[in-house]
Amino acid sequence: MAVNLEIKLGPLELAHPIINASGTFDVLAADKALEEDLFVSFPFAAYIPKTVTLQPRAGNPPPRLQETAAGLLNSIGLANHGIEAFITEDLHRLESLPVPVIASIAGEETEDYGRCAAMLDSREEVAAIELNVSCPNVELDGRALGLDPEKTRQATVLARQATSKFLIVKLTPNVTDIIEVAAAAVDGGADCVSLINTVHGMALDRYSLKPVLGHVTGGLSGPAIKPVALRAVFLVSRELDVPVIGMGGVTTAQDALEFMAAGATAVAVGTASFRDPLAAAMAPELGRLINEHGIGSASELIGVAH
Amino acid sequence: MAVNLEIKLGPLELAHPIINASGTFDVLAADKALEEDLFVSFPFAAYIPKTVTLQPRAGNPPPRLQETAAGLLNSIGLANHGIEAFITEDLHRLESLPVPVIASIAGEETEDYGRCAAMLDSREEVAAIELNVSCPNVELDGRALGLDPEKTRQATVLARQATSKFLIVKLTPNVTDIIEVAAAAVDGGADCVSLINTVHGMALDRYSLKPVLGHVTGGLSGPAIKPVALRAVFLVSRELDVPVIGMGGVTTAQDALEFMAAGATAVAVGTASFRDPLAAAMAPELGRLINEHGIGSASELIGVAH
Amino acid sequence: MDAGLIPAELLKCAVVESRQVGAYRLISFVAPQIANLAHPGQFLMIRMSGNELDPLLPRPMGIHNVESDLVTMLIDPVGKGTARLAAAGIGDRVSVLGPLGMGFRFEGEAPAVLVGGGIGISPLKLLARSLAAEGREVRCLLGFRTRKEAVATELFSGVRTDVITEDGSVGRLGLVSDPLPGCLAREPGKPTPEIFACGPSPMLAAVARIARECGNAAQVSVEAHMACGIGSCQGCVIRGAGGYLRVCNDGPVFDVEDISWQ
Amino acid sequence: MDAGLIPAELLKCAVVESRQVGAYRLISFVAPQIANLAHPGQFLMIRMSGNELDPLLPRPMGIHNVESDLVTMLIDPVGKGTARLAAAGIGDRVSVLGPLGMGFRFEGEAPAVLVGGGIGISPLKLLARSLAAEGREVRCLLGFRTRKEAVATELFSGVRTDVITEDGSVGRLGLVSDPLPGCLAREPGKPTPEIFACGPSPMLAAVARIARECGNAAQVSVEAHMACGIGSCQGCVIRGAGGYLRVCNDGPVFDVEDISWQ
Ligand SMILES: Cc1cc2nc3c(=O)[nH]c(=O)nc-3n(C[C@H](O)[C@H](O)[C@H](O)COP(=O)(O)OP(=O)(O)OC[C@H]3O[C@@H](n4cnc5c(N)ncnc54)[C@H](O)[C@@H]3O)c2cc1C
Ligand SMILES: Cc1cc2nc3c(=O)[nH]c(=O)nc-3n(C[C@H](O)[C@H](O)[C@H](O)COP(=O)(O)OP(=O)(O)OC[C@H]3O[C@@H](n4cnc5c(N)ncnc54)[C@H](O)[C@@H]3O)c2cc1C
Ligand SMILES: Cc1cc2nc3c(=O)[nH]c(=O)nc-3n(C[C@H](O)[C@H](O)[C@H](O)COP(=O)(O)O)c2cc1C
Ligand SMILES: Cc1cc2nc3c(=O)[nH]c(=O)nc-3n(C[C@H](O)[C@H](O)[C@H](O)COP(=O)(O)O)c2cc1C
Ligand code: FES
Ligand code: FES
Repeated sequence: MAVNLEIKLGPLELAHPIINASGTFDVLAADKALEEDLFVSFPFAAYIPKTVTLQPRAGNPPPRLQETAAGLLNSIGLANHGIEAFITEDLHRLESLPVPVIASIAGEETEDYGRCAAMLDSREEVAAIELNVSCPNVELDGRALGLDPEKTRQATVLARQATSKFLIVKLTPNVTDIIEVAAAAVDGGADCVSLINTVHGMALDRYSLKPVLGHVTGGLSGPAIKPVALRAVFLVSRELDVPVIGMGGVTTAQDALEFMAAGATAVAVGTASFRDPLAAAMAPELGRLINEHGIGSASELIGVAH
Repeated sequence: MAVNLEIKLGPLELAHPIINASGTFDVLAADKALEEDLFVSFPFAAYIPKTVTLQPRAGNPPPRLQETAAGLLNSIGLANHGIEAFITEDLHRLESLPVPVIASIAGEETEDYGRCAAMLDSREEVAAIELNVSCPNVELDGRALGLDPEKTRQATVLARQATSKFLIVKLTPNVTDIIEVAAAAVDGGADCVSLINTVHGMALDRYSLKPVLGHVTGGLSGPAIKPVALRAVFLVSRELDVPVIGMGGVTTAQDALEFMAAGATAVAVGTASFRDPLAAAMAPELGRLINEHGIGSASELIGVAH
Repeated sequence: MDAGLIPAELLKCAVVESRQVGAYRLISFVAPQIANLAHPGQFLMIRMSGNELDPLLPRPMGIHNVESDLVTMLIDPVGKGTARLAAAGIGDRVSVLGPLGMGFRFEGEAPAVLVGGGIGISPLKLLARSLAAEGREVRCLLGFRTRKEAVATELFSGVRTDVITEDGSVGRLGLVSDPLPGCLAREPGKPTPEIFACGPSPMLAAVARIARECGNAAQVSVEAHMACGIGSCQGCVIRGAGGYLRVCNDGPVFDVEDISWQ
Repeated sequence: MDAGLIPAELLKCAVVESRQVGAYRLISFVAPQIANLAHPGQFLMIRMSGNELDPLLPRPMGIHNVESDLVTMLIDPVGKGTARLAAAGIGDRVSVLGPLGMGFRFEGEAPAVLVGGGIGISPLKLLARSLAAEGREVRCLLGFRTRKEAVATELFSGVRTDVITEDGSVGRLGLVSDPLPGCLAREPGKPTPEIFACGPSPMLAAVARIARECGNAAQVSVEAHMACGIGSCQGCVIRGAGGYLRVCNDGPVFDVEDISWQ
């Protein structure tokens, strides 16, 4: 029995629930390095490029990566060539992707979100906008806008005023009460929340005993944080009425199954793509598992754990 | 060259920096099951029994444990036979331990901390008191007193008034700003902070797709959370003037080395004891590593990463 | 068997035998101390030696058999931890703590009816041997899902066994508890038979019900997720008649009356 | 070698050779596509196949050699990831992505001076072979800490090699960069020698300085922590003359002038 894997994420109709996590898969770079025709056989049901900001950012000093137990610490620091270059250079190349493109934007202050959203509002290549209010690698102490419910609300309000596109707000788990922050985003006009960005962490260099990352602290991703992410998805999706995009350590189709059961409408794969570039192609296996559980379709799976 | 491993934790003189994490090693049970004479060759430099509360607690419904990637989720729920039984039954059995005993107490409201501390103040077997304001498994949504800086301060003040013993406050990492909570504890009279208790998390049962833990959510421990713990120890010890007890995923002597470099005066071993009951005995190897790094003593290692 | 008399050791033991027995994997390793001390129904906490952190914790494993220096376990690879153990090759090392827990208690001379379901048959081998050595009459009911699991019956050669499979592919069709009532009647001149069971929870619940109805004493070995295996963490509890019981320390073998069955 | 022409594959390949070479481990696996496409200086992202999550990510590994269907790598087990790979036995499977990155570029006919430090000698074998096949004069300076590492010199039989060890236990005493200036003079009738180097950062910095001072062109293969290996994550950057460079995609081989050396 074939399971219907299609899901609706607001106005977006996705062929299946598996998308990529921003910053972990660059289709333009991967297409070049892998010489598979990724533009023809694209594994994800939507594509989220790396977060862009008003001004280009060089990113943080290296080292930027450190593996930890079943996890990865990164301090990339939103390295990107700026929203203008994104619009003029990248967007038309992404146009030929067979899936919707969700642009991810971030700012240093709430106003930046409005400005960036305004710049994208007229772009037809952009199916939806994700506000990344949760990157822990911009300020030295890992402070992101999204740590503060009120600032999260404001950034969302400003973006909402600037665009009618489907608006996703991507939240950080590094808060005392993630439901409160999620509610603030929805109150500000978010159509959807994305959970979770990386968890605050740090590692020392084995030899020097100094912080290994050039930025001192970083964000933890990968299987290690799956329990943290699953809890956030479960609690927020139970409490709020908007769809949730779940992510954090999703490595196998079984993980995706569990995130959807916990309440996610779509599931993003991040660090697992580094482990195995084919992890992206987990949708058929997800279908098999859904079937095995006697569930009729992907959309019926959403929230069965509640 | 032999490295001096002795450290001072306030008035406590410890033979080395390795102690156990509350709730993960029960010397009375282990002594019975293992029939090693743990009272003679005790591996830790101090002993912290499981947290006790004013009233006995049966704990949460099973299942209470679930392994995750390089981590362990638990929802024990402070199962204990109450502070009275602890005093009348356990304490005199612990008297013959060759190391200081640090009693761990918790309460449902701030006043409980004062009451429990008062009951322990006159007990000579108790060298220090740890206030566990951070157990995520008492309330259904994981809300602990320690999520709120002001309640943390209050609980500490009340305990401080009730006892002159060395007072440790054990904090939760599940807050937006752990420095703020640590500062509140110190402001309330804490002599020392313990970092970190478990990280909020959750898992689903692979087959039923329902929450696997009887308590729905739980606390994540083990190597998976080491980066989270190391960051907390680094930031808090850099900011505050009290000694820090570091824990969270410490599995090897190398981990202990890094926690001390990050700023911990003592290091507690928790989940690793389940993996390997001999993990406790890492002090000699720690000495070797300290020596290899050309550092003269354990106390000189503290905070070298700052 | 006083808990205070259960020594334990944390050993890195070399695997010397690793073979498939139908759906299960049989693995033996050298561990003289454990072999010497093991009592039927006790268990080990066991993992592959090495510093990789996934799987993180040891898994509880029953002791299938001991033979001079060798300890044998029988593994049903249901998840990552058991699959990793089942993949152990000759010469690999396992870290083992044990023997742990309260095993089966046997006093008196009653005929013994051993009931095993699936991988729950594992500890019954050593139990059957020990009971027989004490001169007791032993009869095994071994239940499996299919022919593939039932291959493990071969491990019970020399013991009187009845095989029951859920699909009828070998032996009798049905559940292992089906023929149990027929084995419980007291024979003239003998004490009332006693039941020793290990298997999945629904099977144990059925055994408990039958034991109560037929008036036989019964001990069951139960499962729980474990972390420490030595009573330290309070993680492995089940509901007992008078509150929570720790499977690792108070069990894993319990008298049926001590457990809350609803 | 245009990046657009670097195909890659994610393969589960069987290990067919695993042996110790002094301090290092030499491991070969069957990977016809990679063997066919590999260019000297390119690398692989490689890990043990299997679903254990620690180590989590593949590790970047240079291609030491290719021989018909076989790809060989040389591993210095410095940490958990490399130790796990070094422990691979015959028949084990590795997951491999590659060949990746921009390898050594070679045009012209200049004599080639290859400088390798420690495990950095690994990619020089295939490079030496390829240069020789193009008719270029090849000379290798191989530097090691001690005799134990220097055993790997045996992998360069047939190539003109000078061995330098830091403790003088084999070959010349000192650093591999010490004899380098003496190899760089232009000989009559030949182009100025070109340097190709791989090794630890301080060695590469010394090579860069010497190349500048002596006026020779030099390419160096550098290291960085990697996650994706394909330019996706921006994690592997080093400081370049004009901003950050991705080691995996812009390198790992760079002209010395493109890198910021302070
Ligand atoms: C006293 C005792 C004796 C046992 N003897 C044997 C034996 O002889 N042979 C054998 O094959 N199995 C035995 N088991 C069961 C075995 O311990 C579990 O199958 C194993 O722990 C599952 O781990 P996993 O990683 O393979 O599976 P997981 O992927 O973790 O889970 C698979 C299934 O096992 C259950 N499980 C997970 N963790 C545990 C845990 N720590 N303890 C118990 N169940 C768990 C899960 O709920 C799930 O249903 C015994 C269990 C106990 C308590
Ligand atoms: C292009 C390239 C080619 C390489 N070729 C070889 C080779 O042929 N043979 C070989 O033995 N090694 C090679 N290395 C180095 C090898 O990748 C690292 O030693 C390995 O990743 C360390 O992992 P670990 O888990 O063993 O060590 P860890 O315990 O993680 O760390 C040990 C040391 O390795 C460094 N390190 C950690 N992670 C990485 C990473 N992802 N990338 C680079 N360094 C890291 C650490 O800073 C530390 O100094 C190469 C590296 C690169 C970038
Ligand atoms: C190297 C790296 C770069 C990332 N960059 C971004 C980013 O630019 N924008 C963003 O919203 N999230 C970014 N993230 C976070 C991921 O999108 C994702 O939320 C997080 O990694 C958890 O998912 P995972 O465990 O599957 O990786 C990044 C994560 C990693 C590991
Ligand atoms: C099973 C279990 C029970 C615990 N019980 C307590 C407790 O009673 N009191 C307490 O302060 N912390 C308790 N903790 C938290 C640990 O003391 C420790 O802070 C945490 O597990 C992180 O350290 P680890 O990663 O080394 O385990 C418990 C942890 C576990 C895993
Ligand atoms: S497993 Fe820890 S108390 Fe039983
Ligand atoms: S490793 Fe990801 S960009 Fe180089």
